[in-house]
Amino acid sequence: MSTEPEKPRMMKGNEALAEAAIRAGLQAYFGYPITPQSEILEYFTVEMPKRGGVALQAESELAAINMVYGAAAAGARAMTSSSSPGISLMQEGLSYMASAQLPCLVVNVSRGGPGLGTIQPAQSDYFQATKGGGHGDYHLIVLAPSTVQEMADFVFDAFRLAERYRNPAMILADGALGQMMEKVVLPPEGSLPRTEKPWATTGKPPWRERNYITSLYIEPDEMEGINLQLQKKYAEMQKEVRYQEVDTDDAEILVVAFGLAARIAQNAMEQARERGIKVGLLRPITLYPFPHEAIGNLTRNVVSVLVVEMNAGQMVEDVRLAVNGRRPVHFKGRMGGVIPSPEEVLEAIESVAESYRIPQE
Amino acid sequence: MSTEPEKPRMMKGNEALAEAAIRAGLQAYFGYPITPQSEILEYFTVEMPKRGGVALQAESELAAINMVYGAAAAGARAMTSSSSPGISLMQEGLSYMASAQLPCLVVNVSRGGPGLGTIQPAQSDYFQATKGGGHGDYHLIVLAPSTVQEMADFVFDAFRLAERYRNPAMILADGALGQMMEKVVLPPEGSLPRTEKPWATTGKPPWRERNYITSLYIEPDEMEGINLQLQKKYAEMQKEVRYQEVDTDDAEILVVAFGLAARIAQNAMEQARERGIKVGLLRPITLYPFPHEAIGNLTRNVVSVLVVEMNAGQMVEDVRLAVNGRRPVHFKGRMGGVIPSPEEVLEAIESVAESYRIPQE
Amino acid sequence: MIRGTIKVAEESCKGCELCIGACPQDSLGLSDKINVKGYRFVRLVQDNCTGCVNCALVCPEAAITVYRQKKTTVKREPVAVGV
Amino acid sequence: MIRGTIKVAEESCKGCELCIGACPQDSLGLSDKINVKGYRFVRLVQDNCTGCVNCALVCPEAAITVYRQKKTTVKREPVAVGV
Amino acid sequence: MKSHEIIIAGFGGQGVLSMGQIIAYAAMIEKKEASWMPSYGPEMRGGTANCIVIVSESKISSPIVSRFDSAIVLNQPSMEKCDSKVKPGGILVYEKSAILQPPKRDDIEVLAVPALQEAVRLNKKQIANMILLGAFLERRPIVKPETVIEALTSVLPERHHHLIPLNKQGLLLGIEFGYSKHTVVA
Amino acid sequence: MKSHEIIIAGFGGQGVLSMGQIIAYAAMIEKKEASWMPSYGPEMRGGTANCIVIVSESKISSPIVSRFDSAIVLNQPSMEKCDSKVKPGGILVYEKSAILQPPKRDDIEVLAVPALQEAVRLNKKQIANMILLGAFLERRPIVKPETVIEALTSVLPERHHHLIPLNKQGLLLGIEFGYSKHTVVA
Amino acid sequence: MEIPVATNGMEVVYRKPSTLTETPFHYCPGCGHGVAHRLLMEVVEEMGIQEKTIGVAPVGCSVFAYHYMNIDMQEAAHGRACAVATGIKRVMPDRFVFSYQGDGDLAAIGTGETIHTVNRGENILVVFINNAIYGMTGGQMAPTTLLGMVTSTTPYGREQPVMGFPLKITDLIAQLPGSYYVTRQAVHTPATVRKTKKAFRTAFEYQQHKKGTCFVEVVSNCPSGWKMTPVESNEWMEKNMFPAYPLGDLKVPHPILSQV
Amino acid sequence: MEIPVATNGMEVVYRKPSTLTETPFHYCPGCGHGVAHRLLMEVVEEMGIQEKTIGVAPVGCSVFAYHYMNIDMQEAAHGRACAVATGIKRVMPDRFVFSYQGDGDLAAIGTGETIHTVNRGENILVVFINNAIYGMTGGQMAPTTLLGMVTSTTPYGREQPVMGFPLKITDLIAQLPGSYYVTRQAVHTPATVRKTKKAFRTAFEYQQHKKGTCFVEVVSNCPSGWKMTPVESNEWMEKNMFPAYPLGDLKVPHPILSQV
Ligand SMILES: Cc1ncc(C[n+]2csc(CCOP(=O)(O)OP(=O)(O)O)c2C)c(N)n1
Ligand SMILES: Cc1ncc(C[n+]2csc(CCOP(=O)(O)OP(=O)(O)O)c2C)c(N)n1
Ligand code: SF4
Ligand code: SF4
Ligand code: SF4
Ligand code: SF4
Ligand code: SF4
Ligand code: SF4
Ligand SMILES: [Mg+2]
Ligand SMILES: [Mg+2]
Repeated sequence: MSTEPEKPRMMKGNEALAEAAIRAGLQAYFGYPITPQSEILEYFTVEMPKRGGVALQAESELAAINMVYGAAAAGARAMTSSSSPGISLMQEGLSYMASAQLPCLVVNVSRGGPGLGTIQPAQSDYFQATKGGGHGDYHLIVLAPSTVQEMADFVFDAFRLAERYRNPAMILADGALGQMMEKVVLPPEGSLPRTEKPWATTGKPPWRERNYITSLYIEPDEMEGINLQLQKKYAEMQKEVRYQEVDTDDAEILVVAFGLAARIAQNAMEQARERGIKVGLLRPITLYPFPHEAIGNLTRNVVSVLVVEMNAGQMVEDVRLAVNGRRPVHFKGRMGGVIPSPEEVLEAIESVAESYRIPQE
Repeated sequence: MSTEPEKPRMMKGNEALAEAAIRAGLQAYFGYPITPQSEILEYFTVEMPKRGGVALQAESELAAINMVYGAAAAGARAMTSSSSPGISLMQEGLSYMASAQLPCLVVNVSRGGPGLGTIQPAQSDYFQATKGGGHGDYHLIVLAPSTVQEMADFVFDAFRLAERYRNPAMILADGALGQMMEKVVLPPEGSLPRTEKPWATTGKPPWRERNYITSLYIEPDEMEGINLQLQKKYAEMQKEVRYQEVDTDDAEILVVAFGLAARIAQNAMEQARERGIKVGLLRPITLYPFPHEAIGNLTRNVVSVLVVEMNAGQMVEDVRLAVNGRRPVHFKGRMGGVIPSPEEVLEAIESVAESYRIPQE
Repeated sequence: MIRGTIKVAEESCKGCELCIGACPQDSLGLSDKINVKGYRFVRLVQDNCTGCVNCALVCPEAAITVYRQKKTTVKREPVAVGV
Repeated sequence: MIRGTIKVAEESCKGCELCIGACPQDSLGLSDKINVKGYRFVRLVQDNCTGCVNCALVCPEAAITVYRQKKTTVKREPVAVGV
Repeated sequence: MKSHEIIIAGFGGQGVLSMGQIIAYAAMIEKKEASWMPSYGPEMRGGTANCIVIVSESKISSPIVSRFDSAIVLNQPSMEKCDSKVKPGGILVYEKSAILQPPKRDDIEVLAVPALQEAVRLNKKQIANMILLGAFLERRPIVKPETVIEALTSVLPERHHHLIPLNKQGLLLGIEFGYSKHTVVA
Repeated sequence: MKSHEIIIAGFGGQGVLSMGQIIAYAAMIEKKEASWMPSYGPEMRGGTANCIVIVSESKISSPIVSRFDSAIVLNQPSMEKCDSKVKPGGILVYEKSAILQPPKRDDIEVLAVPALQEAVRLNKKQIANMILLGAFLERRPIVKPETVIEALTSVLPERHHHLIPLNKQGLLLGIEFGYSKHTVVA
Repeated sequence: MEIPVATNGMEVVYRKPSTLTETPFHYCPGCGHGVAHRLLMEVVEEMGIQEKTIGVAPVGCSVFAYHYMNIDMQEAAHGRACAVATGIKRVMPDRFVFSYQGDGDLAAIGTGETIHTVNRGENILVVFINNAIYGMTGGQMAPTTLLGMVTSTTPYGREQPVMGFPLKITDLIAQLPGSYYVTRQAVHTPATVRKTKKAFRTAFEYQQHKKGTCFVEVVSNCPSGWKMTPVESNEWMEKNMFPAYPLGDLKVPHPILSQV
Repeated sequence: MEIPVATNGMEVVYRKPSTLTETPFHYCPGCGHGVAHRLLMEVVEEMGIQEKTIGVAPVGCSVFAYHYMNIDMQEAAHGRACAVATGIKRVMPDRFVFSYQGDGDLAAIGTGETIHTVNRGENILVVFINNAIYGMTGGQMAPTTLLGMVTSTTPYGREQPVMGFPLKITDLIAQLPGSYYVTRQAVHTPATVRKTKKAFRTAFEYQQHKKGTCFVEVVSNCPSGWKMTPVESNEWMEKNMFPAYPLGDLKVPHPILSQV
């Protein structure tokens, strides 16, 4: 642990994320290979043995998430990563962890679906991540990076939030963010303090009652109690909402986009501004909690909203809920691993502008 | 096959559903025990051997859904059933089937979650069922019965729609509907004609190209093509939307509820009307496609909307999207297997009425 | 003959009768009374228990405590006996 | 010696050289040309092929068709030969 | 009677679930609406069992309710659970031999039926639940005794149909008992 | 230069991906923004490989684009894919020995570099890609040659650092070639 | 007849171990789960490792094991107890970790996790309660259900062409290089109870010495699922289960290796 | 030197079977998948069962098998090919059904489905391509990866305490009563190719006679994953893989039973 300030490096998103996790004090990683995120597992198998942590290639994603369950419930900082089909296999496990209130990190470097789909980047797991693809009323904390730098930084945020709220956190990235190299300044090792976990199953000493981790409450009243507790927690979490605003002050059209799509949208926005269309961008960073209020407030000042996603229209529902009918909400999406070009987003902006005849200066 | 009209019987919801499936020409059932729906599997193991169909207890829900995949892709009318945690395990398989466009029926006799939860009835798998708990942009056709009669009838509808649109269909019931006995008149055997399935993998005869079933389209453009096809199909499906309206003509408060909750809400509504509160009920029967338009239209005439669910508030999002800010939307929910009483729903209605000071005649 | 006796936690007993069959002395039988859980519980029916622990070994409810006359010579840990 | 020959589907060949090692006659070698996939494909380098099918058996691309002088006596199915 | 809500509770094996089914069937035969909802709690067999039966003139909303017009109770643990859930003015019928502590409520009708004793006396232990049912139906005539007999044909598997006369006997005994006690309102 | 978008494509093993990385590293050293995006298509090794490199003065939006300012092409299949994707006024640099059908576009600059031949002549096959890179950078000075040399230290694993002088030689050769051909605009 | 119980001059020679909580078991009368629980906890008490033991409960009748065992425990998803135990052991290698699983949990839905955990030689104890049925969900066929056996999903008796063969998973486990000690025991008689307890103890001792996976199958009854009285169920078990699942060690270390 | 190819007076003694499509394989040069594909399709051609054969492709390098095999096929989710094949076979018992799976697909994520399918004696052919690595995802450890073998997730060589032992799943399969014919073959020499084809044919014949599950393991190479030339990879395979996975039959029916 040198005290020199970190030099910027060129790193793949997947590797930056893995290295950041080690620096965030990760104790155990369990995962199964799947494109486009196998580098995460590979990075850990190289580094963890040297740095005193556990890296285990599980026999499946199902095994991996349940190993994370075991390790997390024993108090360790633990994580797994996968891509869309593998994340689907983890839904039961995630529901269990949410119910048992276990902090952990799950990374979805997602790809185009449904089914085996394609290995190209997509954002079509938004619903799964934010609404709960598993059964029951639960939510993951969901962070959506848009740069390699954020791939690294958000690992710290994810663990911090996960442990603060005793809730699984997800980083929802996409294949492009995982595979690409960009400049990154890695957060320093050891900068994320360990959390006290008095609930963890570490072996029952004589001076405390036994700890047990469960998600089974056979009496409906008790189970409702757990649910009320969860809902209360989710309500509290709303204060952790994070988003980025670009040029929203004078915006007449508000573009909402997350992750990679937000970068493309920003490029389009810049081009649109050059053409005199007053566009602003809101990029949700936490997808859950979702910046409902921020969007709600902003939309009071804009004429119209455009949501850009790499899917058939998922986050747009949350935006519509936030806007609540006050302004028209438009959608531009590409699917199945196709990344929209800034130009086509620009076109979408222009056609929105046109339909509301915003005078182009 | 007698020609006499069917006599009403007292049957458990699970058994009525299973018997109806056999009458609907089910060729293969694959399932794994889980409360509160094991009777479905048990019924088939008793009846299918006698009636020439396949009933196999799979080694897991994962195996079951993939057996359904195989059988459905070979052209058979096939189904599985489970309850919440088991359905979570099927999410990858469902995403595959949706992508490969395979018709089948999946029954979720759901229970309180998240996690192992409780075995009591709940509606907290609404998001999973309607938004797609698996990865990628896809939808299941989702039917929500509210009586034992509908448990039987909707099997026919589900297969009809599944085969018409080459899409998996789900019946989303709950433990109470599965376990309770009520009067049911079973639909006659053989009344659902077989669908031509020229795409099925039945062995390649010399006179046609080989058929193959896949969900892999490695080129993003191709995968987007598949997605466009799916989206087009979902758009077409909107015409299949079904719902029930009760006393909506003069309603000032519109209650929206599905399944068991709708029955309870109706009871509350009747009590409210006795007290002079003009309440109407809209019960979505298809949860996907969702009756957005019907709700949108109705809300023009009401003062306010109340959504009642046995969860923390899931369908209420779709109702809000339908209402789009025109009217306030309130929510009353119980969680974790607790069934709301008509009285507490009545209370919720009254408090909504009060806040808008609807004169009580 | 070594003298022993047993105590049955009557509210834990479920009347499964496994201890009855396991007792080499036929010392055990079901009571005519039922406990709050609705089970006829087990009790000694003869005064010939040797404290052999067989009944306790097979009891699924851990409902039986076994006592035995102290031997003055050998000392043993209470629980490890005979198992 | 039986006379045989082979034809290589040049665009299918990936130059893996497995056939070269499998040929008992050393009849095969890589061409200096490359096909559109960028591989140096295989061709006969000696005129001593016996049509033993070894090369075809090990070819992962099913790129080799083997011919053999007709025997006048025995008749056999074209494909089943030797396998 | 608009709607009548009954809970029947006891140990598994006491015929609790089938008593409920018989009422529901009989109601169906009488063209009433009926629902039957078993408890499917966590308890393994050997624990308690119960079912909720609702009989109504009109469509039944929730098949699960938490307050009942009537309760038929066959063991002590169930008594503790059901006792307080009977609506004021309702009835609680119970198996006398199984209950150590009878309920102390004075706003409901309480009827202790020595059904097991009667059944044992007749050397037909299995008709105890029919005796209870008869007594209950005499006090709350939700369905007619004739229809109950008819319903038995549907509930009992074919191979047990020879037991119908026996069950009928039990039912009548219960009715008689219920009638004779109709003044005993606790 | 606001932003420069490059695609480099060839067979796996030709050093396609590392060429891209070197440019990105060099850009970073020069405090520019850079992104490098490998293709991670379905093709197994032995198939084609490519990467997209973007170098920019300001933050880079999409790391994947479909039209390029420059293309460096190392085999025929890639030529067919890349050729049409170069923006008018852009440049296409290619390995001469690998290409049977040179592009016929007249709205872009086309530079055929006999890099392999030169490398073989020097008996150092592995520097072919540095020759290509040098030629390209001479025509499009996105990063400085000095920085490229510096970048090599980061891209090459320690055990290959002794190869840096060799790579430098290749780079310079390429620069020379690019310079000598700077009039040859197709 | 009421026999007076006088304990003066007597010492306790058997009592419920302190490592069991006061909560009464919810198991059906005569169910072997209770005995297995008690034995496991007796060993934990006797070895003095309560503080260092972490258990994993399955989904199955023993889902509530954590209500009874007075140690730190985790409730795993159905079939995943071995994966959960792996997660625990990897981050706390000095703890005694065990999973406790039924036949449905371990040998149906959890087959993959079971095999791979053992094949990795994960240094844990796997307790496998084989009652040839799904007790918790009401008596459906288990992977270990015998041919011809009637269950609620094999109403005509299990037939191989439809529902396959009984799966002798313990035999497979014994084949795997990662397993160190594999044994099949029962808990229905004083003698078998003694042996099973010994097996648990041996397994924990091997774990202490990091020998790899120890696997103890307990062939057990399910009076409710089998629809028998407890006494009948044990008789039926001896007659029908033991021939298919013979008791005894399937894999024991060479005497020299086993000097722990 | 250009050798002229004259075929007059000659007959074709080996050609690509008509049951393979025109689409060229996407496999790396020298990869055994191509040979295995061809042999399977030769058998289908020779037995004249193209019309009655339904194949199941896995997720793995052979995910696109349906582009090459000119028969009706289904692409299964990763690890679920055996379950999918079961679904097909149950509704079309007179069809020839096979699954074709890699070691990751069959022996890691699909372990449960594989074991249970075989244990049911599902009347299908399972083709298992064991190349001791995850080819498709770029060379990660497979369950069958040898101890000491370097892969992208065992960068220091596979060590048992971390990543467990190589899983000899075929040995387990042979133990199961549901398997009828279990054999381990290779496809790298003319002799092994002939034997493997024979094995496929035998398996299909047993299937015709409803004998239960036939399981053919093909020990194969992965030049890319192993980072070797094709020729080197075959040498390495003989030297390192065959001792761990010896070729030959693991289970053959009694001669009398095998009279199909
Ligand atoms: C994913 C999932 N599938 C199914 C179930 C339902 N379930 C609960 S326990 C159980 C099987 C119990 O059998 P076993 O493991 O043999 O334990 P036993 O009850 O016999 O001790 C099943 C299928 C579940 N809870 N979760
Ligand atoms: C659920 C899921 N997990 C992981 C993957 C990624 N994946 C694709 S192929 C594969 C393994 C391939 O290895 P193997 O089965 O040995 O086949 P090979 O490529 O070696 O022929 C994996 C892990 C996936 N597609 N789906
Ligand atoms: S201790 Fe022995 S003798 Fe005494 S009651 Fe128990 S089994 Fe019988
Ligand atoms: S073994 Fe235990 S539970 Fe069973 S009867 Fe005897 S004391 Fe009671
Ligand atoms: S057929 Fe035989 S002799 Fe002829 S080239 Fe092939 S391997 Fe050589
Ligand atoms: S074996 Fe086939 S692919 Fe390989 S070099 Fe020979 S002909 Fe070409
Ligand atoms: S159902 Fe069977 S396994 Fe479960 S507690 Fe009862 S007897 Fe034991
Ligand atoms: S990666 Fe390996 S298994 Fe896959 S095609 Fe290439 S050589 Fe074959
Ligand atoms: Mg069991
Ligand atoms: Mg492999």
